[in-house]
Amino acid sequence: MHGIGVFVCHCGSNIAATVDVKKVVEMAKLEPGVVHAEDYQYMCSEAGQEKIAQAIKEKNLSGIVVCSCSPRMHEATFRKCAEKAGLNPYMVEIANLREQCSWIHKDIEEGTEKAVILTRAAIAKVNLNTSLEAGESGVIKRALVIGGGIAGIQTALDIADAGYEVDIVEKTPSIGGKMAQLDKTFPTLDCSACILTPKMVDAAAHEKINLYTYSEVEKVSGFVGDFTVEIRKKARYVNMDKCTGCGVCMEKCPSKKAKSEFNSGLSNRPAIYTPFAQAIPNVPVIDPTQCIKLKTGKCGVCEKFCQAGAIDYKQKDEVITQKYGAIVVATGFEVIKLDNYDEYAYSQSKDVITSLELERIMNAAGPTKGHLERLSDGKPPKNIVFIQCVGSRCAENKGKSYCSKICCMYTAKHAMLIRDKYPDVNVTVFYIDVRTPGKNFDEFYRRAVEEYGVNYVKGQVGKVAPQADGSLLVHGVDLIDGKQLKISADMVVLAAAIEPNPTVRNIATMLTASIDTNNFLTEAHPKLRPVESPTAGVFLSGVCQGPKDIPETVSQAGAAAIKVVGLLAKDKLMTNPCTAKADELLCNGCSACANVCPYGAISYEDKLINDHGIRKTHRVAVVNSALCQGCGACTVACPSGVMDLQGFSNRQIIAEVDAICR
Amino acid sequence: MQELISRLKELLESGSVQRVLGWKKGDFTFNPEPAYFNSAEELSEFVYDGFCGANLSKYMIKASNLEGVTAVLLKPCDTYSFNQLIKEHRVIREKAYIIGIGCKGKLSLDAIKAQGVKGITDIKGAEIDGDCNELKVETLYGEKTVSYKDSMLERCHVCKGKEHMIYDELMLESADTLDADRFTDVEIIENLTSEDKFTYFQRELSKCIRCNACRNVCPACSCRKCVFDSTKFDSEQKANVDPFHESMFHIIRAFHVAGRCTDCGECSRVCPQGIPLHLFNRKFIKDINEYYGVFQAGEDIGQTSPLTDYTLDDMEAEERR
Amino acid sequence: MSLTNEEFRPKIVAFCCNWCSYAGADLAGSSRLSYPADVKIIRVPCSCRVNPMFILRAFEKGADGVIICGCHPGDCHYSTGNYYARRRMTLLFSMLDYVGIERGRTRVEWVSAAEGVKFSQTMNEFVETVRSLGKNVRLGDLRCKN
Amino acid sequence: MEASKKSRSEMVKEISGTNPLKCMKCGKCSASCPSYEKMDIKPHQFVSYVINEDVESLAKCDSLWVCLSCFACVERCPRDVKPGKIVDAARQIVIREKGGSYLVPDEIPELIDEDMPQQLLVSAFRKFRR
Amino acid sequence: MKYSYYPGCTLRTKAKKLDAYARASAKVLGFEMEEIENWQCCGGVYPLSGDEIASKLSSVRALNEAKVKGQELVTLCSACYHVVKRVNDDMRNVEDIRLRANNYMKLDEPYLGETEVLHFLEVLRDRIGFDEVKKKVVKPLTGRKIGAYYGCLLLRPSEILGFDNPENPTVMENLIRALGAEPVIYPYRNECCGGYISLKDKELSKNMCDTVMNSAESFEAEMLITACPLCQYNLTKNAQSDVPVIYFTELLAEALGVKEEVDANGSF
Repeated sequence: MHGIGVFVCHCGSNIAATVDVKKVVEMAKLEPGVVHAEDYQYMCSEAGQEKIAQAIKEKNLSGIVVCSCSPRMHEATFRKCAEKAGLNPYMVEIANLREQCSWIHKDIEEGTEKAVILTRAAIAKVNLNTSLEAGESGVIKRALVIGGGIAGIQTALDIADAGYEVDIVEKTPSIGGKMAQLDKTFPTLDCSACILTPKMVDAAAHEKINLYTYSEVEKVSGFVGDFTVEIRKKARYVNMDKCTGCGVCMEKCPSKKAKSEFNSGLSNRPAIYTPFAQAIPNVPVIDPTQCIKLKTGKCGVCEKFCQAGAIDYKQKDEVITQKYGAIVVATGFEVIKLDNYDEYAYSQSKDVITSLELERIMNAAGPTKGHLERLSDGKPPKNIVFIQCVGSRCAENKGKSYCSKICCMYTAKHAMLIRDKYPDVNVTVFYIDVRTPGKNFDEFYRRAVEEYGVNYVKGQVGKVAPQADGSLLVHGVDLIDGKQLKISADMVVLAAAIEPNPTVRNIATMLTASIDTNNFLTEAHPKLRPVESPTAGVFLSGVCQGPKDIPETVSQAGAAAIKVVGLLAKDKLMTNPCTAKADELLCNGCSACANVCPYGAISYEDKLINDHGIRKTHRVAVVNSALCQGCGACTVACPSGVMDLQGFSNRQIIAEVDAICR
Repeated sequence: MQELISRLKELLESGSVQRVLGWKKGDFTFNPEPAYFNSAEELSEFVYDGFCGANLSKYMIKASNLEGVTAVLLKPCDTYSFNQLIKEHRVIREKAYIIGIGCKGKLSLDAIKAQGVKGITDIKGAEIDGDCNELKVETLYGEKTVSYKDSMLERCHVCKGKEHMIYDELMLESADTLDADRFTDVEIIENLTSEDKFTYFQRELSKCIRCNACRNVCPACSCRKCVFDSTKFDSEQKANVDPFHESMFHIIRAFHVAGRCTDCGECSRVCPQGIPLHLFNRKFIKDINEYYGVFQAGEDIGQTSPLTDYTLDDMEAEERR
Repeated sequence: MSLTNEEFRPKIVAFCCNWCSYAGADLAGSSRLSYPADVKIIRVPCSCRVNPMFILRAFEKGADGVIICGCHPGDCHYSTGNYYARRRMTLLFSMLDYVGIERGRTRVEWVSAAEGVKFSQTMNEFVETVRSLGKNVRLGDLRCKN
Repeated sequence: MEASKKSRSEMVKEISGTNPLKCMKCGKCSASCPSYEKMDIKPHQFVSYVINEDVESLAKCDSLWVCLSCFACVERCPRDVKPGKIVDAARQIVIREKGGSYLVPDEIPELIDEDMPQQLLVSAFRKFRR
Repeated sequence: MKYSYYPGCTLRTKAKKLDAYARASAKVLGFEMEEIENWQCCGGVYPLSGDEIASKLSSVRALNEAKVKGQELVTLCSACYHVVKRVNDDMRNVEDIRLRANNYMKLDEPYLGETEVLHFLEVLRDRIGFDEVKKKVVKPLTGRKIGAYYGCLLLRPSEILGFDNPENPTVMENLIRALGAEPVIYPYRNECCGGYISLKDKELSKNMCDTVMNSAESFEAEMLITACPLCQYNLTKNAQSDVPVIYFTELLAEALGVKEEVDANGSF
């Protein structure tokens, strides 16, 4: 029995406003194979789905077309609905009447005409649909977290607490990330280290968590439930099992000229170092670009002083291969380079600093031991100017187009802390907008203004001019007063934009996870699936997905963890049945398809084929449907067209083409 | 020539090959045809001269399924096709004993006729042992002499060289025939206006009678079922009035063999309507050479075909000439 | 531009990969960035799924322009699909140029899921180009009419 | 009236080739402008005037004649709005309309001094006159 | 090495020094500046309005002449550099201007922006190299503290001119270093001097010049160099300062040992 049902959704007025849905229904009824057509206010609602289910049962439909929003939105919903009603879920096609019709057209006649054609194409396709059965594949009960900042740590802890093994891969020598560099956190002003280090210790001590610090992901293959990952453990030149973390080596190291990454380059560190005192693991690494022994063969001081005998100059990088069921990206951010903002004299004056640098200056473990000092002459500043939105909210050729989101709040924090500790210091903040949506955020900002007397000026700074006397003349504007301002400051702090860690591009490519034009990882759905990548089995945690502060990062980290746990808790995964399939009766066995398959899913077998009564052995292509991801590259490479893609077959697509061009 | 026949006899009699795949005499001196020779006796019909243009490599697809080894005579250009067929697993190397034979250029009856010769009954001077300078043509209107060179197939003027890409043994001398650039004609068309290009191809393709000779002879068109005979695209050959396949047939065919076509020229040789079909294939070859680096199908079995390969910085479609 | 061109509504088939360009089209929609209704999108898993047969078929059936949209090179959901598509389409379109099909009727554009604006702009431009070329008569029949 | 008002602001956009809607009202142009004090309509306000289609006021303002075309605002504008170009466009509209010139040749003798480079006069004429 | 040379109006009159010292220095440095024939004034300011074509044609003529000779086009005056380079950019990238200019000019072959426009300072930096300049110095200016004044025309808009970092330029400082003197880096070296506004509004221009000169003085500059005749005029005439402002070519000629020779022959 063959009969197609067509269900046209109004989507409230989203579709119905520019598409005459009744007309679409009438026209659909005229199409071959259609035995039922109706419209409804909200097809995705329970009542709408009930209508579909009822029609499937009553009219014994063999396939349905739902004319609604994008299939990326509700295809899964309607497939489930069909399945419940006893129809194979792959006998469902969606005509996208909302995103690709009603929302972009204004004229109702034009919209309706296009809607009819789109519906017709979907009907033509569904006529050729075949029932597909999803296969099954196993799940490896282990997760990988890439990045060991607060996002990665929190995700790993939550997954581990649920009872699954987790590996954290962190490219620097210690976990902790950017949060470890912060002094205080808004809006509560807790000490960042005091709340982060216990979590770092928990992660290190957790029996289910395994840390690969000073390591990088090198290669990823496989698919959801069964990823194979190669991790490069860079040579530390220190034996992790032997090292006791006494720190003598760092003290004795004669090469102390390297810039401390942890202190944002504001202080020096030895060639053998841990990034900071509370580093985890508390095992130093030797920086081969700085170590005299590794560069010249002479020195060996650290080896001499190490009582544990942990120094090993001959250590080599090690590549380990591990299997995972799920991968979480938590690669975080960096502050942008300020090369394009020389009007703020960042490169010309030591007293023009970024907020992250100020963070280190304010920190007791920082380069100035927590004293607020000018880096040029060590004098305490009297007038500090903060400049907001440096490199954020720019035109594309000028900087980052997005709002970095955290700057307004940390600037309020900095201003407040400075005014609290040094009441005689004048603090001026040039702002374009103060953005404080968050619990207790605006109150926090208001306190900076009302209780701490921070001078907020609506306007921007055009130039910072370093003067001969060492002061900085800030040329700004007060848009409210309508005045140009020239403020003599002795320190200027730039709220530089943040950008995704540059390594994320490479990682995204390895994971085949998509990234947007700003290098932020794309979520599977911006509202409904914010912690999942569109690539199955890959999840997002922290700033790699978009700018966010610590509380938001931690919530997202937990959300990513629960998604991972939900995946790892399954014993079997249903695989996408829209895979390639060769017609073995006609396959030439020419190998063109295997050459283009990115998954190695195609192999060849010699098969005895009965071709019109003549039995012959032929070399034919066989697709491993567990490996095939359904891209279709092979289908075009095949010269005779015997390789086809289920769900997107040649005939189905040609039927759509014909329906559109009719 | 006698040497070749002796060698073939020897191979057959010793049992090292089961059969010979070569050419046998036709009704006239100028139309020999491919044939199997199963015994030394049958070799009396064997011929190899300037009219044996047919590329025998495609026959090896069937011969690979026959019992025992087949001795196959391959001219230099035919070996490219044979290699390509090995690469695509269409022939079995071990089932072939390849005698690479020399070539002094292959002749085209059309080219002879084009020199104003009519009513041909016999042609002498095409023997492979001869010097292949002149052809003596007997016609209903008397004997005429034409130059061998002017009577060659187009493909021989742009010969890929007289070196065999694959063989078990070599026999007979070759002579160089290359005297033209193979992309000249393509370039001429490329430089026409869009309108003129269309007019040109419309005129040429309107001669097509869809006899499928080009497809059937093509060594790259070896699919067990051609897309034009298959139901998989709703593209099977329909009534002759349906315009689709005339307009698209040759483009699709050329695309299907792109990166695999060795430019053996058989399609143009066999076209009863004289359509220069090689111009399609050569356009793809020229584009591939220009855009992705020089590639000759069948030269090296290990090389990846340009259409199943890519580089990260390939040019964009919009950047094409 | 002549009056007939103004009135001429071309048939445009757009093949969009599911992961980037189809999502880009969705974004154009949710951002209400309009483009002509002449464009009809066919969803394919990847630009490498687009068989030249589909394109020729579209032209045969009366399409006036065909555009292929996929992820940006390097961003393919399947890692490499668009690289193959890029070669195939370059060669196919070059062949269509060669037989005299106006260049403006075919196009490849990489549109990411974030590029709703680009999707809409691309479609507006493409439709405009095809509209200026007028109806596709050449591929309709290379043989019969003379 | 409405129509002509509109067309003038469209003209400014067209001549300047800028899109005032890109402005986020940060004021960096006004912070950078060396002629700010002399301006009755400030650089950032120029953008709003065009958005509000009030080119009349721009045509009457003094700012047109004190803008130096030094491009500090163009260079530093984070949104690539290029306020300097808008000022220049407004100036163009004024001097193209009869009698709009800010400089007439008769004035020159009393303004000139002997060290003045040609460049000065040429530039001034180009900027202030049609 | 030969370059096409576009002197511009002022270098023929009030700024003859800028020109003469440059030619003499070029000879020492081993390159020649071939003045293009029949050049016309560039207009002094780049016509900002996108719809104007006539005021761009003189630049196009000069550019085309250099193209015909197959030479790069060198300018000395900041304003000429600014105008000619921007017009060239239009000819490269703005279809409408390119079309209309070519329609008007009726050249044998359309001009599409092929010529490379260089400022003399760019020739020193990118073609000769400051290391080479340094080798040719016979009278090193050791011990002198000299500030560079860039003004606006050389640097902005950097997107099109690409001359140097618009907010922290270095080319003249490197030249000063090569000549043996110590560059004085002060923040207002890229701020406007008031330009042509000095004609009608002396006071405004004066304020701006003072800002520049005071800043340079506070950093102990003994002298400023510039590439722009208008800047030279304004800073000398409209600022209350005794610090001399000279053309960079004069300084160059001095260090290369050809200044006296030029002074002797010249009639400035």
